[in-house]
Amino acid sequence: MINFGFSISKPRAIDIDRNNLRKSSEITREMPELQSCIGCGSCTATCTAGNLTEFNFRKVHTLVRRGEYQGAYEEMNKCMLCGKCRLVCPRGINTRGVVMLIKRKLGDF
Amino acid sequence: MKRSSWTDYQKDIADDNYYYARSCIRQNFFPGSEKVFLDILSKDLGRDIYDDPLHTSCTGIGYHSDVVPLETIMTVVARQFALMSEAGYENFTSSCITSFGIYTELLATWEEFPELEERTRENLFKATGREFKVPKNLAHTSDVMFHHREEIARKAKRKLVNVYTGEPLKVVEHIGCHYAKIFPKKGIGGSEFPYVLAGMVESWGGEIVDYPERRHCCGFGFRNYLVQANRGYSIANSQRKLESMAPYKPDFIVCNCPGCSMFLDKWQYTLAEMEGTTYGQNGAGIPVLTYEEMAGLVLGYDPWELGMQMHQVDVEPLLDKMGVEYDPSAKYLGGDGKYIGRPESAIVNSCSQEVLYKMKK
Amino acid sequence: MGYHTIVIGGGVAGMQCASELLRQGVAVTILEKESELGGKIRNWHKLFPTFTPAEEVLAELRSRLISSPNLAVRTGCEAAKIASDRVVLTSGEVLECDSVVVATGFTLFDAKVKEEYGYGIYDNVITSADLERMFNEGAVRLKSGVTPRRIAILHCVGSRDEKVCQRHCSKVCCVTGVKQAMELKRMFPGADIFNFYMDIRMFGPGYEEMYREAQVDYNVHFVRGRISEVSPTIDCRLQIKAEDTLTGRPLKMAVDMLVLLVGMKSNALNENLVAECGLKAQPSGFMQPRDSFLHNVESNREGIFYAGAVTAPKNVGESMNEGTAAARAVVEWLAKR
Amino acid sequence: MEISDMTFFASFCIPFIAGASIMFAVIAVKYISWLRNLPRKDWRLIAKGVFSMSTLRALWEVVRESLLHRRIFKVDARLGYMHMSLAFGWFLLIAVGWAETVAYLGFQWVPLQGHVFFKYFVPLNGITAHKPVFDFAMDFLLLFVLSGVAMAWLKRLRSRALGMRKTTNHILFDRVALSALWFVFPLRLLAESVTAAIYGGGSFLTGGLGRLLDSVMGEGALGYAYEPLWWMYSLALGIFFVAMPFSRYMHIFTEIPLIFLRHYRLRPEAMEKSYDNFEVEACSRCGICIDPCQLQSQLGINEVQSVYFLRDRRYNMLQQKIANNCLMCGRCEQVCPVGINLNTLRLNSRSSMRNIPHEGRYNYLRGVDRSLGEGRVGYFAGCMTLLTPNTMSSMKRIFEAAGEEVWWADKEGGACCGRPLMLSGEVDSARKMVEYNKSLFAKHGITTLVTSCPICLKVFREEYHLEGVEVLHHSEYILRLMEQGRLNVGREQGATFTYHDPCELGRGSGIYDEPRAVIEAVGELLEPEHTRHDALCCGSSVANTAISDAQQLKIAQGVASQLEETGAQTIVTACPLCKKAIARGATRQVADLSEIVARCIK
Repeated sequence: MINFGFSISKPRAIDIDRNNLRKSSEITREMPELQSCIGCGSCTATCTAGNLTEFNFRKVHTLVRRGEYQGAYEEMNKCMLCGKCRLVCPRGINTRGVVMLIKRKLGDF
Repeated sequence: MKRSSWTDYQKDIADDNYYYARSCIRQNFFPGSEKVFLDILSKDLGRDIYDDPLHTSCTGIGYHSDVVPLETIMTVVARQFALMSEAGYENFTSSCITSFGIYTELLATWEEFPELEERTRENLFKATGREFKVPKNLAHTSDVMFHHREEIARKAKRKLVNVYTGEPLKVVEHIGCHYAKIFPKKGIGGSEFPYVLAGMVESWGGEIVDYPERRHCCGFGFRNYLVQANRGYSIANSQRKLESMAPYKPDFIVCNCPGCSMFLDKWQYTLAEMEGTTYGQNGAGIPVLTYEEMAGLVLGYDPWELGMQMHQVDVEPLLDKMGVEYDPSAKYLGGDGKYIGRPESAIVNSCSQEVLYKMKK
Repeated sequence: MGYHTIVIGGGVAGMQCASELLRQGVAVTILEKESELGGKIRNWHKLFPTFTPAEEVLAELRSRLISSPNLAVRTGCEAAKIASDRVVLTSGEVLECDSVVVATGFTLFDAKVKEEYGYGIYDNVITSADLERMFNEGAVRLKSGVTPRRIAILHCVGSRDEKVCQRHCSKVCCVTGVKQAMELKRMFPGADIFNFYMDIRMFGPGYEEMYREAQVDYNVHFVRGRISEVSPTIDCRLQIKAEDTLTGRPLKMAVDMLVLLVGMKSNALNENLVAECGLKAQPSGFMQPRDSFLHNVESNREGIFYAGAVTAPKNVGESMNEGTAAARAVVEWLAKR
Repeated sequence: MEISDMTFFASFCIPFIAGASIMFAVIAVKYISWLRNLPRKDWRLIAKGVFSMSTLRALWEVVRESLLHRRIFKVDARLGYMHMSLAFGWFLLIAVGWAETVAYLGFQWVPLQGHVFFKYFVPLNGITAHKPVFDFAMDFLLLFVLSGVAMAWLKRLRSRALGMRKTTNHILFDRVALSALWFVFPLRLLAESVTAAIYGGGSFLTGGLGRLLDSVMGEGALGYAYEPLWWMYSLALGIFFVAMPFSRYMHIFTEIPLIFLRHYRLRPEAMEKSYDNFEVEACSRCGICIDPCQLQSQLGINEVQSVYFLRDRRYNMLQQKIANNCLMCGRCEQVCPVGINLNTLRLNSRSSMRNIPHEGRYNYLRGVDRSLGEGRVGYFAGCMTLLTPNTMSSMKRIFEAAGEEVWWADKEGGACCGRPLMLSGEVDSARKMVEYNKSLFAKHGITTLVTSCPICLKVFREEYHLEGVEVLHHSEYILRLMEQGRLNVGREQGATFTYHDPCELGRGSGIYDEPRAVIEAVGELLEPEHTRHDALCCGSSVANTAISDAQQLKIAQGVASQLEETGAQTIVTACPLCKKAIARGATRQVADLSEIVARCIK
């Protein structure tokens, strides 16, 4: 192989066809209310971890629902489970349950 | 072709008396193509086309790379138009898609902002003492070829057909971004479903492949290629297209943009050398043709006269399929008949998939 | 009273207006360009948010009109020129009257204009209207005859789009998209439905609840982002590209069917109303009522009234309300005159 | 006849002997393995406790609880009687039966079946003289037990008659054991009655029934029934004994060692350990824990209550969703007649399902300090309190009125206390938060830590081990300020309050009186129906990650309506989460304790 002094960029697009959606559909089946997220972002706005790090609960679970599991487990582990997000969620999503569920499905529990 | 929407996007293309503007990339990497275009127009079709030794680069690459300012390029373009007027022509045709985009963009700019045209006239006059008239008709050379496609079809020596199976050849057409994506009305078929190359292919017996990444850029992107560190981004775009078209098993790719022809051809070599992947059948690359070469083959020109030995991906498998007779030993002979040397073997041309697989392991 | 009003357009607004006028003793002539009354919902399957069959509503409207001796229905004819006391048909025939209600509704956006979505080019790109037709035919099938496994529904086709000169929101497409997703899901419980939306505008009662039901109980996927282009795949599916704006990542997938939620365009006849009849239109092309609050079923010309989607995108209920309101305004005006 | 010549064996005894042997063997194996696996620390506790007063106290509790079932009497007298009649009655039958043998035969070794089936062996060994006093006593005791059996049957049919809304839904194995147990005493009655009819003896019950049977069936038929009845009696006992160590009835014996171990201060912990087996198998599945559970009463969720949780855990079929679906309000623990540490066991079950945290997890907390102010008194509002800013501003007023210099630990947002993670079984991860907050407290040198969140309070007290720092809930702190005369509040004329005990504050930390004292200082306190130890949970407990928002709301509405029934103008609580939850379901004002104090400051 020849080294040309650069490497080929990896595609950034979410490719639904290439992603394995099994875990994602398991997650939405167990917690169907997660689908009702309207992306308002109040969870992240109130999140302690989200104010100290890049952690964005809404984004992580949305990516997970699209079958993008890479890094989701590590991200969810930034959550301290304090539950403020559950108190502010206008859609009544059991956010702490979602964190636990995603960790369980995608981590090494 | 199923879609007929291209008919909504028609443009006027002059039938004769063209002023020809060359392309920097094409004349360097595919010099045979420009020559054959002039030959086809003048000899096969009997049209008047003027290849003016005075004209220059349009400086579009510099412009898109932010090194040539707008005023400068406007003046350069004005000079080309002045040369055209001086030579007594009104129909401007450019070999380069970037240039075509530049001319189209500047004509539109001048129309919207007449004061800019005025200033350009002043600048041109101060710098060169010349004056210009905007062309009556502006077309890309592929538009011109499209315009004459039926006449070429009538004069064709062979068709875009696999001589062994009798099936039409499967052709991937790739349109340069600046052809119609900026001004959809200025391209035949518009920006979504351009018909300029598809029309030629269909008239000459081939079959167009419509694949998911058809609209995607070849990856040249000026700055993205010119800076070495960014080339990974450039090549990733070509790779995305090649991956998307490969399942359709195309016999060749045809482009109307010199940059695209070059990148789709040469990045195949690079991808093969970097990752061991090739996209054509039988483990080789997919040959990439300019539309001039495609027309030349149809009209019976000798492939080496068309300059097809300059390609990174060997075209011989395609020539065989089309039943083109050629002298394999003449491939690397110069115009004077002297041996000009041959490149080293490359994965994109010599290895079968099986070998690659082992190499990767 | 002995008055005679011409109602132009026999859709839900026109029919409701006519029935109300008849009830008040005004003789009515309905001009309808199609061969029968009913307008757009004639080809519609079910109405949101109650999933009431459109035919049920139409049947009731027809029955309100059926037995009146004061009613004349002229199908297959169009008005060329309108004044408060007479309507000239395109055939040249002149109809005398005491007032006119314009209930000409809207035109469906032609999805072919957004050619990047491949409507009319790829087999399984259809519009919401096509889908309703399929529902009415009782079967939603791909061109190949098989049932779709993955369907994308694209909102705002021909709405809120400067590129096609449709700046306005067509209002009903969001909820239609949700309704159609639910109907599709009922038909194909195993299928994946993806709604690509820009904003979800659930303006009516029960709409938001329906949206939520679609999300939670029907597992319809909602992706915020406009599909930018559609291409065919080697297995004759459609590859769509969009940005999942909530994750900030481009997204692509192959779907079996793409449904384009075509918006409401101002009626093509409106230009004629402006040019020939001295009526005013809004920049969106929809007719301009005299006042948006106090006189919203009246035109800028005395004796000419508006009802329904001729002035703005409206749902069926709103159009019918305007039919009633316009009838009342007509009666008041006639009495005052 | 000499006693040594007497016969104490008949073939029908075989099921009984076999059953009893298997039972004792299995129990022995279980206890030995559990004890062997006890951690060293627990053994030390046993060694320390065994020769102390603890043993005697344990013995007394065994009598009270294992035989008399005092705690069940507290729940419901009828239920208590039922359990007592079965346990104590059977015990007495054995004890008096033994005395009866002694009375007939003197102190002499008699095999076990000789005692149990004594009535059968009496005529066999030619004993003709009866001792009517014993006959009467044994009949009386049998009747006592039978009354319990009858009530048990009634409970199955109509649980409400015994004060239970819902009874345990048993698995098949338990049903077999249960049926065997139910048949033991009626069969004994029949066998002894028939024996009395043929050979005489028996008092009012067995004698009476014997005479009745004799008159109905005739002597011949009785003769045929005699042996089979004894067989069936023995068989019922045998089946019950075999089933016992594998069924709920394992509790009969297990409760006894559990009581002793508990008196030696053995407790379940954050991680599962061998001692847990004693607790788990001491559950009798009486189902008393079901009724207080609001998941059942409000939401109709079954199969998650402690009885089912313990059952599933015991049989190694515990599902995560069962372990997770619990509010950990502690209402079941409050009434458990065996005194099992239900919350801790639930927690360590969750913990056993947890992952091993990565070293760097929560490293983002490192070096973060967003605290404000200075003072020996630290105020940790708690995450949830940040969403009830009225509590924060009221505390600020209280601090100012008392002239207290305060260090605000998390006014601008801080790390979580760690308890929510612990409640979800992520004990190791929670340690990171504990360490972080401890170092923050140490850095600012506080001596008193006040918190408005009972969830934080509990973990600060139990897990933080803050040397030299007194941890107070704001209710305790406010009361102290008032008692010290540093905070003067006036009464609000005509103001009526009702108080909701937060689970973590009341049952969790034993703080019931302080908030009430504070409320009574500013107005009139009206107690709701369920209060103090029996207070309801607001439903929003962070311990539950399973129920939905709608379900939380339903529980909250139930609690709110019960609080509103008091007629009080204001519902007061002392937990931000409870406040948020109850406010969703209430039509009246809901306030934190600090708010009603702040507005009465003079």
